[in-house]
Amino acid sequence: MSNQIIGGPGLFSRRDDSVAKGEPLLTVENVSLRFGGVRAISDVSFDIRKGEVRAIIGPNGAGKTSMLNVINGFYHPQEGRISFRGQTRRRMRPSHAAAQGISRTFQNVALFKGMSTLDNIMAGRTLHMKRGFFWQLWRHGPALDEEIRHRRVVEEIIDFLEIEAVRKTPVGKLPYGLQKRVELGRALAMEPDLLLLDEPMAGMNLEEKEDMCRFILDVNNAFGVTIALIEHDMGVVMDLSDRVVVLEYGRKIADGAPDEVKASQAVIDAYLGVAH
Amino acid sequence: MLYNIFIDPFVQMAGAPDLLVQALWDGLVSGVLYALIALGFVLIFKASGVFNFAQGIMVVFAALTLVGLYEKGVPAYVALALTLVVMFLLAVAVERVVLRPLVNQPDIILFMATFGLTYFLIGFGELVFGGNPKAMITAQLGLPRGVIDVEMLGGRVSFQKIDIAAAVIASIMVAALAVFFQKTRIGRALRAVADSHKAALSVGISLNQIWVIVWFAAGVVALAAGIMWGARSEVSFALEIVALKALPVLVLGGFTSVPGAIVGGLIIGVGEKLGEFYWGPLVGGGIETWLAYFIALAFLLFRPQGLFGEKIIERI
Amino acid sequence: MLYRETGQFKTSYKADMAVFPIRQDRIGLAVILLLAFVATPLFGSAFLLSAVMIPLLVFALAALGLNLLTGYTGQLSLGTAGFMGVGAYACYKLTTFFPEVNLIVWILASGFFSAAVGVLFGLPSLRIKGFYLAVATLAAQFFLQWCFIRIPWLYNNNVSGAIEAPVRTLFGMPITGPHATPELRYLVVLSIVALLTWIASNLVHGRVGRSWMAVRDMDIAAELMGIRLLPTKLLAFAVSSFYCGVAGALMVFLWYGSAEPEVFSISQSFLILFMVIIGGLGSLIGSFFGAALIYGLPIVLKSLFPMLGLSVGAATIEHITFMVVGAMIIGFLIVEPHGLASIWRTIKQKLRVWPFPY
Amino acid sequence: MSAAIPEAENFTQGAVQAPAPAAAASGETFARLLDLHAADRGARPAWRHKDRGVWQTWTWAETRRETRAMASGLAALGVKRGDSISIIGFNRPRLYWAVMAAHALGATPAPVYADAVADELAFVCAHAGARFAVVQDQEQVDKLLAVADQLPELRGIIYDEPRGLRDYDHGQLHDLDQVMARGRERLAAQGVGGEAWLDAEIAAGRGADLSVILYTSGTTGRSKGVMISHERAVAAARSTCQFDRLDEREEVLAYLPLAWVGDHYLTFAQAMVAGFCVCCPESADTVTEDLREIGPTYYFAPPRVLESLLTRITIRMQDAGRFKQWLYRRCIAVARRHGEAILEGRPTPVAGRLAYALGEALIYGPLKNTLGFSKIRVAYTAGEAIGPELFSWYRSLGINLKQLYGQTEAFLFVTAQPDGRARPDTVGPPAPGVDLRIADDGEVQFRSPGMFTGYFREDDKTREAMTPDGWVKTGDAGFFTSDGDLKIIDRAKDVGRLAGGALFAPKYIENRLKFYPNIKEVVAFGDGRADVACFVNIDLTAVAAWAERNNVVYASYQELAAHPLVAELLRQDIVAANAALAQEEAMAPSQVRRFIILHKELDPDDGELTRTQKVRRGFIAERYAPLVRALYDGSAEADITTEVTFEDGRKGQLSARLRVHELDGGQHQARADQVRANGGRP
Repeated sequence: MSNQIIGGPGLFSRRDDSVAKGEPLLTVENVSLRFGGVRAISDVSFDIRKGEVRAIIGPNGAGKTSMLNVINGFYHPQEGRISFRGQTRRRMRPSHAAAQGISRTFQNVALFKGMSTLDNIMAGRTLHMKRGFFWQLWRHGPALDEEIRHRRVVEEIIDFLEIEAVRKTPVGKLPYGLQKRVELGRALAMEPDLLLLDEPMAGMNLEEKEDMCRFILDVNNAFGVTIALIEHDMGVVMDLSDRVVVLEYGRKIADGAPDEVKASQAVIDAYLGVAH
Repeated sequence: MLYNIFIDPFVQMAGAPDLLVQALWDGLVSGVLYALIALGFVLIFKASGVFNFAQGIMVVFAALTLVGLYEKGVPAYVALALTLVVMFLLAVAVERVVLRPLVNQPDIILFMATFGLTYFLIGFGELVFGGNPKAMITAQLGLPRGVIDVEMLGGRVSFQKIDIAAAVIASIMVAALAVFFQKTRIGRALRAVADSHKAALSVGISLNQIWVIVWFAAGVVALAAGIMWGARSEVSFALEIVALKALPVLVLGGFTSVPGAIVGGLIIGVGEKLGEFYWGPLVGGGIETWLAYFIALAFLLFRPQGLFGEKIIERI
Repeated sequence: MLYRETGQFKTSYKADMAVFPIRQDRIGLAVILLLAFVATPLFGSAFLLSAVMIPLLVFALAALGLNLLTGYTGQLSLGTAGFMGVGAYACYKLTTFFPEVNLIVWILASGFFSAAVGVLFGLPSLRIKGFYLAVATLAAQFFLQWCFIRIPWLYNNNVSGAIEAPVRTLFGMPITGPHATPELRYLVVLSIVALLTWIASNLVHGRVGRSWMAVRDMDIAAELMGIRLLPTKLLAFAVSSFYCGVAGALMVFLWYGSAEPEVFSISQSFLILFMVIIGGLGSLIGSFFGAALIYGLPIVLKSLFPMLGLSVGAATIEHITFMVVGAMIIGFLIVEPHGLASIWRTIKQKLRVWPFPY
Repeated sequence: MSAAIPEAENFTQGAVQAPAPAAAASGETFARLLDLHAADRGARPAWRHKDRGVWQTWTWAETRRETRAMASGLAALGVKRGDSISIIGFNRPRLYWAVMAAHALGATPAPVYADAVADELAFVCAHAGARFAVVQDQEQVDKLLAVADQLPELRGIIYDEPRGLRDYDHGQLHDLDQVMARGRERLAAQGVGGEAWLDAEIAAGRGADLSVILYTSGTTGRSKGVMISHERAVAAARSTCQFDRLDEREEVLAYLPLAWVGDHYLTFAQAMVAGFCVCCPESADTVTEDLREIGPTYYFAPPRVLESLLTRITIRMQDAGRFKQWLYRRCIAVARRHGEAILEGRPTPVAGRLAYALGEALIYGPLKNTLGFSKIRVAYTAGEAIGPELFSWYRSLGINLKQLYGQTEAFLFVTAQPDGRARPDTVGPPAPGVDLRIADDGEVQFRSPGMFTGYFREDDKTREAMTPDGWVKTGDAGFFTSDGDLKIIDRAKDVGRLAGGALFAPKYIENRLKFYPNIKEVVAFGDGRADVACFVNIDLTAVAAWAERNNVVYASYQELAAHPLVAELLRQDIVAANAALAQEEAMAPSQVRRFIILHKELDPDDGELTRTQKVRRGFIAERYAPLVRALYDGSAEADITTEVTFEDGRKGQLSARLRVHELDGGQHQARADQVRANGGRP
């Protein structure tokens, strides 16, 4: 079993099956978000089905990132409802969203610069670590055993993402492409049910993009993680995603399978409208 | 107990309005000084993004230099001029030795550097002029002294002339700064820097020059504050602590707003005076030392961006 | 160069996650401990022990505490001395109430009082950050110092307004008061500092430390990963203040012997902050370096002038020290913003890859 | 990773089953050796693999258990005595265990180079008649599936890393984990596949059975399957283990292609005989660190590895501070003077010893430590001639580096240098038990304990390779030096004559040139020609570093190679080399007169090099015919268009106009004199 894929026992044992594959895992209903006078999102509704790869696209400033922020509770919409695994909520703290199984990566890498690759991904396990403060004081014994249990999982992820060579390197020293990969690893370490990727391939060269695509697909079908991603590279979006929702100026202008969306006049206008 | 806290003080205020006025006035005056110190912070923070912890010391240092020079037999006005020169040299030195090498370092690092500056100035000042408190040369500088007593509200309220002078000078200074910022080329450059460094260069002034200028300006403000303060109490490094009061002032006013600094200063000044005067006795007095920070703290919890700062939207 | 890592491979995660994975480091540590626990008390002069080592350790402990908060969790604090004071006064009250309980118990217990106070003043850290937070800690600093002056109960209404360390014994030997031998005092301080340092290293190398650093490096990301900010920050405040509290208690009872409120003034807070900065934010060993430098420097200067045959007044030396410390802080920030610890790391790295430059 | 791999602390877990009585057997087999080790040193580490961040370790007992599980599982899939099994992948314990499992069942493993392109793979597997293939990962599976139609005999593919394979059709595809799980069940049960059954299978093994089919790298034409029998393999390995006093305490790093005889010999055969521990690196790009962590006691590296290592060291040292550089130079100088003498226990002045000791503390020790060489007791290099400078550089640091001359047909060892008498220019006396003779045409011929039993399914070729009286032709030309060491000059068939009648040994010349760090590859021409001319590949690492220091700007390999200054750089090297050649009567006429710097690196993917990086001269000669012509028709430059294969297998056209560089006679005559002045060293 020395080469057990991630997804076997150990990792993702926590997978929640309250929602069947293909059922909506997360639904966004008539969400509107304002900053002072500025309308970032107005009355957007869509859903993300369990096990799918859902792309959110749109010109710059269309409110894509804001939408992710709303989904994982970092922004609180003024109107509208969001239900995840059937539980409806109006506002919740990001940490709760995380606890419920929503994890994400960021448009411009948000790693913990002061830590090594390993520690960054270990930090992603925090949610699953139970040993209390007083065990931590002692470290040796139960706390360390727990650390080791989680280290195993993390090593699976490191192996999966092929970043063995930089395991102990401070992430600050890593090239951009690798940092993105580490960040994905950190998000995976949370064993999410829903994984939000904010422009996972921004600023990557072709090769890195191909790798990242492979990883995303593997994550999706090897562990059945539902993925919602924002991406500018249309080619990538069309290859990766099962369904696409298109935003423009905070409004939803299209929603459906990649080809439908590509065909939609509104989308074409939107993209011709802005230089891309 | 509750009565003592929530009712009694106000009864007192109503009972003896003259005392209230007196307290208010005293508060306003120290407020003016806080404002002057805070002003120095704001100038520097606006232009170079440096949170200048040394501002308080610069106040003392300026005053000390002035008095020190005078004691060494330099005529008052010459001493004043010389002090200005010293402050300018200080500004240049700071730019050369501290800011230039540390450019592009994280704010916290620059903040720490100004700590270092503080220590250095303390040591230096005391080494040159001795550590023991000095009296400010108010008369020699032709500043008014004595008291104006006004009969009002069934009591006598006394206004120190020097305090009035302080208020006047302070307001002149603020006005001057306002003009400087609005009208002059350099002033515009400074404001440009606050937004973006490139903008400043486009105005045709190098960043380093700008730093020197603001630090000098801050130095001048400091000197003014120093004189006022020295005139009221005495010139010694005990002032350093008082200078820390600028922090709550800035919190109230926001780090980049000149009017904020003034309003904040006055609020803090008045606030702590009233607090000391009416509530202090309940807990044995001396609450001036910390009341300002608590006021600021309380304020922060409701308006983290300060009085005049605009709402912060966190982005990721 | 001194390192010989070839063949030191890890066959278990336990070994791989050890705090000192390299054998040569373990040996070095053992040597240092030996020197500290055996050689120093045996051969150290009374002056060295009570005027150099004890203060150094006390400051190191305080710096370590502050480092946990500022260096590891990124929460700037200017109230260190205040929290140290809480520890000192708590210990004083406790040991005067219950003289029969061993002082060491109370010294450690007093840490919990300052921890509690620390948490209280840490509460605002949820909403406010950076310089703004400094205000909160300044509030603590001044308020607490005010309490030490204005609440006579704290110093049992001594006319002097100071607290005096009563004579307490350990195994029948006095560890406080005039008759306490420097060796014993030193050993007690050393043991406590060593213990707490070990615990601190346990914390920072585990889950707790990681969440602290996560909050420091990128609090938003940390929160989105399920690290709850408030509890994490408060924990940091608690632990940090605990350390400062114990340091305060040690300072009064095993070093000064007695203390006025002045001891816990804002300038003390700054001093410790400098130790942390110069030592290196986010480094345990750095705290020791910083303490050694900032506290050691004046001693060196004091002894330096006579050596140079200059007769200089104590005051002057005081002033010069101020200048030097100030200049040094600026110098360090320019040369190595990450402090002595980082220099230490660089040296170590150079030794490991010797003769190669990288 | 859980159950299978114990953490270090519970090394000794697991009872050691008593092995089947070896008496029953005739001749030694590796399968029985495994049983013996499990019995004798069951608790000692046998295999390590840096996996999941730590060195997972298996004791001999555990290795035996794992292997038996695999064997029984494979048997369940239908592996039978006499089957051959392809083994494809990088160095992974479980691939080596597959070899052992095959042995247990009396099947024959036929390892294949992991980086072989699909059709090479197809040829080897088909030729070996593999019925099963145990492969590392998706990459190999894909390659096999791509050529499945050419492999009618292939019944099943067993993969080690399931990553990315879950959606494949598992009709013929098996996960090694499941295979082994199945095996464990069967072992637990009675009857076929049970412990007893397996012991019987092992006992049934004969020493004369095939232990492995090793495919030659095929310097010329298609590669051939060299058959090695158990008893001969064991005999060869045993004799060499005694020769170097290798025992169970050795640690070795398995980082060379496991299909190559060298790796199979050192990390499998010798390990199985001596019972020492073999460590597999985490991945290709961590080998350097892994080497450093493990610190092998017994090490093998082809000259090119040592060469690129030294180049890297030199480059890194150039970035060091002035003092360090000075110290480094001084210490290395001292080592040059006394190092080898001290290593070989020859008398050395006390001052020299002291200086050396100092150097050891300051430079050699740390250097060996950072390279991971601190614990090396015996190190070999072979496969190519090694530069004298290079060779003695390593030895002077106190690394006991020696040369051996070997062949797949001999199961490696033909000659080997004993401790204390290693020479850079010879390959030492015959290895223990090896008979050696030089034929009239100068070809080296041998008879050895490990001698192959023939080429698989190619008796005619076998006959070609052997003399009627049973000696093996090496195909190499060489002669014995006065002190009885063998000296190889070239492939026998490549040794030609210049038009002038002088001897022309291309490889010899090429190696001479390759000793210069700036030169990566050389192809020399001259057979039947008036004089010698050659193609040159620049060494990118070295030349790029040089370019940086002399701020020569370039956008591509091609551009750098074409740069006039680079040409000048190489010219100087070649002039120096000529000067050295001029020293030797036999070689003086073959000084290089003209050279062309090739615009691309010679590449195995283009068939220009063999998998073991040997130049295929004939192939190159016709591929670059226009250039060869240009070398001799006096033209100043020539155009060339070649097809190249990119990393991802796509093909493309690459064309360039290359200059022909002349070397005038006078100049290097002068150099030659100067060289003679400074004692023959270039």
